[in-house]
Amino acid sequence: MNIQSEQTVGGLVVRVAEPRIDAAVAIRFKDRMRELIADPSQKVILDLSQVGFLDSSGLGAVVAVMKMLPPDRPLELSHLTPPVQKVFRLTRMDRVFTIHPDGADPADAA
Amino acid sequence: MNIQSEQTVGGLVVRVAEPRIDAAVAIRFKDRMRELIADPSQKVILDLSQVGFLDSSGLGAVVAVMKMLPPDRPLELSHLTPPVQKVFRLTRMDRVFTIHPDGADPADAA
Amino acid sequence: MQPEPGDLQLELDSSPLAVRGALTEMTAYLRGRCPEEGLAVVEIVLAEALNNIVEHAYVGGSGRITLCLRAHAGDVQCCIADHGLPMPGGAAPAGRLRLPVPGGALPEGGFGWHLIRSLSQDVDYRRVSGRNYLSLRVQAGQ
Amino acid sequence: MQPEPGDLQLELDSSPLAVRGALTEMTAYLRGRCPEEGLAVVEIVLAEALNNIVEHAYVGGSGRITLCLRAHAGDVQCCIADHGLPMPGGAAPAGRLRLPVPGGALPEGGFGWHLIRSLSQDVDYRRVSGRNYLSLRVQAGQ
Ligand SMILES: Nc1ncnc2c1ncn2[C@@H]1O[C@H](COP(=O)(O)OP(=O)(O)O)[C@@H](O)[C@H]1O
Ligand SMILES: Nc1ncnc2c1ncn2[C@@H]1O[C@H](COP(=O)(O)OP(=O)(O)O)[C@@H](O)[C@H]1O
Repeated sequence: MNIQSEQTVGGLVVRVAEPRIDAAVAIRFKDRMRELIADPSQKVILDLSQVGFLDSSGLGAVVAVMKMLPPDRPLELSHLTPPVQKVFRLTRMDRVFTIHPDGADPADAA
Repeated sequence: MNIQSEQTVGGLVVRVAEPRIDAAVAIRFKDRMRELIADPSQKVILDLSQVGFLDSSGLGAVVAVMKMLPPDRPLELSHLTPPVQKVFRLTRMDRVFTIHPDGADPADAA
Repeated sequence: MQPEPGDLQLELDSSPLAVRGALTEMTAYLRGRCPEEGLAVVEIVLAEALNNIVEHAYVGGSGRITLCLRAHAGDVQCCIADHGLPMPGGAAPAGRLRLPVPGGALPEGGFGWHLIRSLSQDVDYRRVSGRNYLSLRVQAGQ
Repeated sequence: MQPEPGDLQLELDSSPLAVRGALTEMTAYLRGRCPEEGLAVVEIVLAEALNNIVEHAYVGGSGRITLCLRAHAGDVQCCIADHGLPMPGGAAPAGRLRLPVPGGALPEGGFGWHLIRSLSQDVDYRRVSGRNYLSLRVQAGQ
């Protein structure tokens, strides 16, 4: 069942990339949709694998993003490159965020 | 600012596809993130543009999806093809869902 | 309806995928014989009738379904036979819509026969020597 | 620090994008002269010092910044000059980290001078005839 979803300003847009929603796929459709819309208070994982440089303004922005989220919606970080890791460590912000160790893919865990 | 996001079982994965998060982009980064994570109780828009056929099982599944969502998280439908439109109309389910008229892109509206 | 040359005759298993397949063949058969819009109407009516047989007549088991189709002067005459359970009460359901009540739970099923009744004419159901025969007509020509 | 042949000398506008550009040039200049890890340290230190000038010394206006750099025996000596506002209290900030208190709001700023102090040595700030001079050394060689 091919279903794509995209977070937009207007909401979560879920596109059913299938020609039919019929008896043959109804259950799978429901299951996939349940996953996609599950837990509105779910966590946000910020993947920084492509960010090689982060300064104090960038760090402040990441902190600001955490503060935008309600308390039951944690912001977690993954794939920090060494220079970015250093900034988090020196500012002790590595204690404030859950930072996923390299290799582990946080999106795999429910 | 190139930021991609993907809804996964483990959470909303947001990938910053930029080499730097620095003073030059910090504000834009925060603004884009605010959009991406905005309103955990936001609506879900089901884009059915590619679905040319929906039977009563499919219709029942769409109703079931609506019932999975909490009351403050509406399920809206967009881009219904004529055969799908007909099934919604005949079963009066067009009165139960907000159905976006053709041409209007619900994702554009905040 | 006695088979005639030019009719479409199909035999299928009672599975959702077999129903899909039959609908695809039916669509190919009717294409050119009636307009696209009418074709979509036939498809939804047959989908509902066939899926009901899979889900209800052959519930908990499986069996064969036969489908015959004749396009004539804008009408599509359909007949479907199976040897599953009979219709409840010995008659085809009226297909009355349970309208959503404010604050009440929305129905997730029970749309099928409403769609069949809304989109077809001359619905006739018979149970003859342990088999179900359903025939109906779709005005697919307009 | 008197300019010598082989030094990098840059003049830039007080804008975040000009800072980016200067950091890119600086990185190109130092590549080969010190290891990648040291280079990353110089980049963050200079980013903080330069962005502070843009944000604080030239707040509400704009001006020129000059940057000179010398790599020698694993050390990178940097000096930066501007003619914006002086440092508060006439001295370079101590860069003490406001540690997050449980339940308290997290700081979104105030990290810059902590990073500069953590990553550099011999920080010297002077205000001379309306200009700011900052010099510091980064041990980029290890
Ligand atoms: N082919 C059939 N054989 C036996 N029972 C049927 C058949 N079709 C429909 N029914 C009965 O009629 C009811 C209404 O059918 P329908 O309107 O299609 O709704 P649904 O299948 O979603 O329950 C079914 O729940 C079932 O009990
Ligand atoms: N170049 C400068 N000129 C004037 N004031 C400065 C300069 N650099 C820093 N400051 C002052 O020192 C404070 C601390 O700086 P810093 O640690 O970089 O944090 P931030 O810039 O995020 O506030 C600034 O808020 C500002 O008041």
